[in-house]
Amino acid sequence: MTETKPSTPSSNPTPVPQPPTMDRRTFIKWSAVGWAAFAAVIGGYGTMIVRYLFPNVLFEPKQEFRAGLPEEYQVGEVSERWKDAYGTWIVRDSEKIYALATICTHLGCTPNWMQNEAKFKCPCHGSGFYMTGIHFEGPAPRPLERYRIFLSDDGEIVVDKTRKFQQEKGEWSDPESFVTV
Amino acid sequence: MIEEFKNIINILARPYIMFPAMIVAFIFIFPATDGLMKINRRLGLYKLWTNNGGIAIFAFLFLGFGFGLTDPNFRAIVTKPDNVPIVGLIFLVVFFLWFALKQAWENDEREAKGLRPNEAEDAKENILVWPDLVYIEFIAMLLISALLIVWAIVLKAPLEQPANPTVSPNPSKAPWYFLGLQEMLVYFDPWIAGVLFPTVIMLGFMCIPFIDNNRKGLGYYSFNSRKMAISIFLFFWLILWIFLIITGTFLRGPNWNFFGPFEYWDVHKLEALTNINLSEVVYMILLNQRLPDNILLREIWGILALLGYFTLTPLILAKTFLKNVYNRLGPLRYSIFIIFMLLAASLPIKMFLRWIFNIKYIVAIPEFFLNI
Amino acid sequence: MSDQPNALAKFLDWLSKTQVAKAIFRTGIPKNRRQRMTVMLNNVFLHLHPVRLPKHAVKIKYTWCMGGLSFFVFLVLTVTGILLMFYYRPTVEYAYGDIVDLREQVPLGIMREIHRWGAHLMVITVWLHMFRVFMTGSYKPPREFNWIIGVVLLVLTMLMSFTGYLLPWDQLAIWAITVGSNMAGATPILGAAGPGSNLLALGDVNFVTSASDARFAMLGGRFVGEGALLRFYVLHCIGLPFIIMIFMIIHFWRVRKDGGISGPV
Amino acid sequence: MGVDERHYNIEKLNKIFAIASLTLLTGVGLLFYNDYSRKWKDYQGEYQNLEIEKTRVKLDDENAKLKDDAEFIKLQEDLQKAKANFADQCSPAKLQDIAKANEGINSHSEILKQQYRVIKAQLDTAKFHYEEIAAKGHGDVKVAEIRYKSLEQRTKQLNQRIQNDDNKFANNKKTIDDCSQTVRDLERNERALTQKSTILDRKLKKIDPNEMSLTNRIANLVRNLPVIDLANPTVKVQQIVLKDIHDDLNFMTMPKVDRCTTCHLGIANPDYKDAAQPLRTHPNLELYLSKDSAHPIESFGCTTCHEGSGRATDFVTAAHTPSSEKQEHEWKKKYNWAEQHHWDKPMYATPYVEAGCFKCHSGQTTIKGAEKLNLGLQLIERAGCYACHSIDKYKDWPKPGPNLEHLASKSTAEWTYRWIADPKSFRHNTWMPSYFNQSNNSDPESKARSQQEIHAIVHYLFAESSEFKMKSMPQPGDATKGEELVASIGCFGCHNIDHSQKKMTRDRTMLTKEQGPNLIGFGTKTSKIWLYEWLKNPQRYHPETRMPDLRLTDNEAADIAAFLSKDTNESFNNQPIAPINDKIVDDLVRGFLQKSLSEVETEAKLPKMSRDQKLQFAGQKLIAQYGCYSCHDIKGFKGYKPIGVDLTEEGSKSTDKFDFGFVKIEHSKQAWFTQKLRDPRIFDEKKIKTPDEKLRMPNYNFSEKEAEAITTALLGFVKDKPGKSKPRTPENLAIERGEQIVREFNCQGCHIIEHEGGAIKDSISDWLVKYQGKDKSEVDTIIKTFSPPNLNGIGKKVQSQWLFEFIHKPEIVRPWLKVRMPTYSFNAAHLNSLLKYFNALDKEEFPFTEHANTTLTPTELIAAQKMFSPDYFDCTKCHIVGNQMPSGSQETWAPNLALAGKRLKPEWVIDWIKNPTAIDPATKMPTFFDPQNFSESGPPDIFDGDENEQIRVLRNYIMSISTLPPQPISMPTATLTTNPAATAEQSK
Repeated sequence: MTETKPSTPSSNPTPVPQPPTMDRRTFIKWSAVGWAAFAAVIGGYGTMIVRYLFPNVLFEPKQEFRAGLPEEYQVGEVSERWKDAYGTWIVRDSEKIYALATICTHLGCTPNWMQNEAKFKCPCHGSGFYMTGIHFEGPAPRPLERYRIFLSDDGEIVVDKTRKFQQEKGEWSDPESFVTV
Repeated sequence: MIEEFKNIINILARPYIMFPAMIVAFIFIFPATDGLMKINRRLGLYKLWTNNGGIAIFAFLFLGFGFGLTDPNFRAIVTKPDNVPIVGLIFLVVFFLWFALKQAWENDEREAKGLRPNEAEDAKENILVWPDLVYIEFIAMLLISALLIVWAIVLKAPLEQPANPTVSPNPSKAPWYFLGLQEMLVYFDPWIAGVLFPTVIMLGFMCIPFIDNNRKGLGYYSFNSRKMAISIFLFFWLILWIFLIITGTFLRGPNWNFFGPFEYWDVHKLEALTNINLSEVVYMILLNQRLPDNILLREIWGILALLGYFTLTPLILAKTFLKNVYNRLGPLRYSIFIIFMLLAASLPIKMFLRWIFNIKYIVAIPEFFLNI
Repeated sequence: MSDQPNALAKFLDWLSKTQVAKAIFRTGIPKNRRQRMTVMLNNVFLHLHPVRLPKHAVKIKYTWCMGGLSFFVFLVLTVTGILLMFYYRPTVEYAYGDIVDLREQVPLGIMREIHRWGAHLMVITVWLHMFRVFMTGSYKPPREFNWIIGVVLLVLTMLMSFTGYLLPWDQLAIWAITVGSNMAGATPILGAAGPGSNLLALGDVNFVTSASDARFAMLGGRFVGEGALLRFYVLHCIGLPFIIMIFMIIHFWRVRKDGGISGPV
Repeated sequence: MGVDERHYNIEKLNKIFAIASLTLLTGVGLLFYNDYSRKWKDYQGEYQNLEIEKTRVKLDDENAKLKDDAEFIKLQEDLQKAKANFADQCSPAKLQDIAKANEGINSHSEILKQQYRVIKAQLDTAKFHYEEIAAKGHGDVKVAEIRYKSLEQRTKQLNQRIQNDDNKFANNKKTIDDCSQTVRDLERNERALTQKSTILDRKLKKIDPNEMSLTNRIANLVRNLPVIDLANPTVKVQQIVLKDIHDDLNFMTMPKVDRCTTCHLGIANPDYKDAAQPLRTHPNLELYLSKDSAHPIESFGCTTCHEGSGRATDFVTAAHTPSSEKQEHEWKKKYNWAEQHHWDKPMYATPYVEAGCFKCHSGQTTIKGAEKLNLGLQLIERAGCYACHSIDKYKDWPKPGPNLEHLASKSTAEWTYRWIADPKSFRHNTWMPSYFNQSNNSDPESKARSQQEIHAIVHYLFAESSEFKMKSMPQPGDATKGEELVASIGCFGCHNIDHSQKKMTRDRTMLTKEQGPNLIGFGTKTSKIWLYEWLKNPQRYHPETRMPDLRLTDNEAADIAAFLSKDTNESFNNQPIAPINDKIVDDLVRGFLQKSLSEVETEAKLPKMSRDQKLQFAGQKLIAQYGCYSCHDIKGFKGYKPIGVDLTEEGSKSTDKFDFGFVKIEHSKQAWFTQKLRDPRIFDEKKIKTPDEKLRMPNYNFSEKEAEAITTALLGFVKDKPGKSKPRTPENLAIERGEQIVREFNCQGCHIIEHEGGAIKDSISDWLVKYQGKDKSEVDTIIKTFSPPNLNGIGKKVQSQWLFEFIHKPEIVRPWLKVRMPTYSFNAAHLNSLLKYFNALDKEEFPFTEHANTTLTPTELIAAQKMFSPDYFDCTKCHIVGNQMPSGSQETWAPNLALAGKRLKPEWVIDWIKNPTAIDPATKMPTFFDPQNFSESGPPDIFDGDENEQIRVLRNYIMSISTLPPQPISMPTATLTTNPAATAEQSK
């Protein structure tokens, strides 16, 4: 690699039988092009591997479901339509619609909605929650959790169970935790 | 009587008691400076690293465990198959700590007398590897194989219920060697405890040979000639690594609440979530007004504090406490060293802030998931 | 009776002189100094060692044998791991049942226990090895680079253990991995729940979501499921061992090239 | 060499290295391009553009509509007014002050709430601590209690303060709200009115680049670029994973995965009815794909019905099947289409798409909406394919052909010879298929052999025919009377008389008229006396026949026999019969003998046989060979297995299992089936075969349409059963069984059941015109009165016990009807199935046990009689009561009310009186109670005009009318067996 060093020609007085073809600049050019291309190839491989790690389709069970139009829910109603299929209550109050998880925050049982008493009552240990999900009796340590809810392009309610909002963390004011109607 | 005693232990084991106590003890047991060394000498703590000291340490350990095993709660946690390695780890770490320091203090004494370390005496003589080394290695393999087999026979590998993504056990714990990180999650957001700190730990470890420019103590056990390096290392290794793992494994129960070693893991146990952010302290408690809407204005105090911590402290330290260190390391090494130190120190600092002032976050910008 | 050892010795002697034995073991039974030296040089496994060592380096007191044991436990894990692969299918449907079968009916299914406890043991021995290396100041020049390799190996060891933790596909496994992988989701910028993730967005289009962040790449899904199980399996059985092996080779090579085991100058 | 110890010129190497690197880089680039460029992405782009266009059009429409909407215009005016009012009434300055005050309260209470949270948390902990200490008894309970109590106190105080704040806040807010109430109400109304347009607008903003901000526009371009599309692309593979429907992977199954919607994006979107494929909407969204349909796409996917490779994202690998050769050429050109040899379930081609219904709906007799498949199945039933080819669905069905055990008493050997040789020449539309003179046996040699084969078969049939005793007729019979009887009593429910030689494609209604044979040529075929005996009791001659007993008197039977036997077929009678050729007969016999004997034995045995013996022997073998016994009962063939291939899973057979011979057709199942049905012997073409190796399937002369329908059904006979269409409840099973009986006995030939059938109406109107002198237009209005009753809703209407007895032994409900309900040879199981069926259809309890109380008090009786009388509703004007015929004309007559008590369900009578047109829109029954104005509709002078009471009493009265002496019903063979308690009660 002596040729690459700029000092070589002068420091080497004995004439070396060199092919007189390329001057230094073309040489550097070729080598630079080569290495640049090689670096690009390596970068391409890396990109390939990164892209490969992200599958195009997922086989995961659906965490998101469409819950119909907001008009399908009455004000003051706790809808049990999606309780069995998706573990979600959809509640509409005078201002907004929100989705409550049907998991008691005590030991994870499924509470029941008592229409007459207007409360959720957990059959396991008697925890009680208001329609808002706030706990008021029994051993439950915190309010029920709410799921992310939003309106789709065509105006339907979509509930996304991958994101939860906890009241005690002040997350219920998050605009994704309810839909205004 | 015994119940009272257990109760006291439970209380003593609480992080805000145990942790400071350990730090204080640590400072004297592993003196980092000559001054501390003198105190150590005066207290006779160095005697821990003699045969008698070893016996005392192990007697204490065994007695402690022996007593603990009479308690059902302690027994339940300690004998859980996946926790057994950690019990082993405690004994092994204590043993090897003692073993290393015993040799180190012996060498230090020889050095004080102007002698070369024991290893150097040995190294005068060369030995053919066949059969001596090969043979003991072979024997070690056999013993370790035997150990594994016996272990495998005695303890079944744990297998719980089939995976259920909808029912999370309480508490959900990471594998035990990551419990130190999980314990940090109590005080830091995941991006710090789970991403930043591991990265920093890794980089910090890799930097050790380049920061520590003390040429002494290569190839033999020693303490005195590199007490600063060893003390810092042991602080990380023993307190921030092993001790946090032990806490995470044995002392964290449902809802990640703290439970003393003799305490029943009651799911209903409540711990007051009274933590508040620095901004809330400043505005709501001190200034008695609402939080400003502007994020920058709201968090300016925390940001200033952080900036101060990472810029002013190194400067002040370089002029005061760590003058010698600065002189020895030079500016570049010192900067790297001090950044790692400050990052590391932020954990105990944050702990104390939490325990004393109920501080949750210094800077809290949930809008960008940025909480410090 | 007194003839017997003689006869045995004679037999061994004869055996070591047969063409087959000589073809395999170039040195013969190492009896003299030269042979004791050549046996170390000629055997591919033994040549990891030098021929001669200063006395302190042979002493357990100095080395604690932790490095060697880590390597040995790694070999045990490799062997038991390969055997376990014969009975284990990394799918959500089969994984748990296969583990139960290892416990219930597979001949010598205790292999799983050895593998699991071996894994724990390896983490411990690696840590103690690091502890010893630090205490003897062995990271100091000229061994800085090997210390770095060592740190990498330590991390890889824990990653091996972490990826293996998921495979039984029980509650312990998925929740431990869930807790562990949630941290990856908090990676700054690249994790959906990490600070600055909403900076990688253009207008209303968010590029870092729970289906396109660091955690997702690790799990192959938005939560610990089918994709994660397979990915962890592949990493555990092929990917990480491959990498760890390369680093181990460098590690051992550098031990020798950096002047053998450390000792007082 | 040289000082540098080098061989190569480094500069040259650098150059080569650069070239190599660049080559590799190009390769990597190509790799990315290859991965990225997919046809489906183009379709998705197309779809997105169309969506933008369509959404914009919709939005414009909606906005235009709003502009012209009077309500909306008024609302906006109101709103403006209200806003102006608001400014006037509620001095905004004052409101601003209040709002400001509220802000102050808010910040105050926020601090309080912060404190509250802290203290509440402490309280909870203290409470737990106190509980724990109190329970365990160690630690200082007192201290804990005091701490708990004091915290509680503080919490309460804080709470008080917060509530004070909240109240103040709420009051202030109310002041503001009250003022702006009208404005807010109006605004809400406005939102409701503009909601549609708002949604459309929002959608448009999301998809239309012209409506987007610049960054969004860039983002929309960037997100679909290679590699970056890992994050959040709009163009992506769509898939439906079906947890409950599994693909069979040989010995195991996997949930189905369908990616068809990756290209067929508009499939469930009603806006794409006219779009070009692949974006076009699926037809009939009410039945398919939409969420509320019977087949929502989320739970059925696509390939469950259509087949094909669901995981494919490419036109060719999806295994699309062209529906014609033209299309195939087109596809080859356009998509490079090729048959997928390694995918066993290609998509059903469009003409056969209904085949996919069968795998789930196999239990049903008719599958609503699948007309072609229904026709195919009905043709299979009528043609009796199941007799030679066993098909699971039809395993209980009777043999399709008549009994031949007493053939000699019915026909002559000559007639039988001519009939077998060419049945179509006797009856052009007969279901007896042709065996001879077909494509593989019409060469002279085969023809000569065929003639002798027929001789042998006929010989066997007549030799084995046993005696059938026939009495003499009471009178020779009057053909004219017979003709009228045939036209009036209902023969045309199952038969027709059709002399036209027209070849036509049968539809499903026509098939109900071909339940029995075309009634022509009987004079040639059989004797009058045989006809008489047959009509009197069909089961005596053919025990398994489905021909019912019409309860004909001797005279009636004689008249009909006379009428039928008048019709002869002279040209058929003139067909020559070839003489018996001993040489060929010998060959025949020799051939059969050699199958079990050696040549020497054969030659020894043959001369010993007489001609009759030879014919008898050959006949027996030939009947076995052609499988005549499959359709006909023939002596000596009991227990013989059907000769054809099992068709139960024919649709799942792979194409390579079909022998296409030398016939040049497309190698697909549907092509083979169609060809086989057109000409069953075609695949013998150009093959060298001995007579007994030849294909034997006879020719039914199916039309193209019929062949296609049967092919559809055959393609649907598949192995995989993804699930049953309906849950296997007893009710659904009863419906399936009932439908099957209804089909087997052709009930829908006369009655309308499940809104289908009743084709007899046409022949009845012919009868009305011809014999009753009505004119055509008149007939249309009265035809319903003279047709068999519509049985929709019968389960609700009549009592099961009565229905049971009625079907078993019909009694006269509508005396003016000429058409008769025949007596079928149903057994108890049949009857019970039918009753369960009718009840299940109407979701009625079965067996019906609960009876409403129908007793009447004396006052009620008087009231009821009043209403019944001509003064009020005049029931007897139309209704027969006992033996008393109505006063009105026959066209208006209605059923016998004396039967109501045991015939009708009391609840139904109430519904019926209340609003008869709701039950039967075409009824003649007047609506006495106007449903629009029900509470005013009844006579005011009875029960103070309480309509419900009136109806109830009238019902009770009707249920109690009985002028007929109670008739003992004899049920020797059949009783209701489903409910022993009910049976026991009856027998009392």
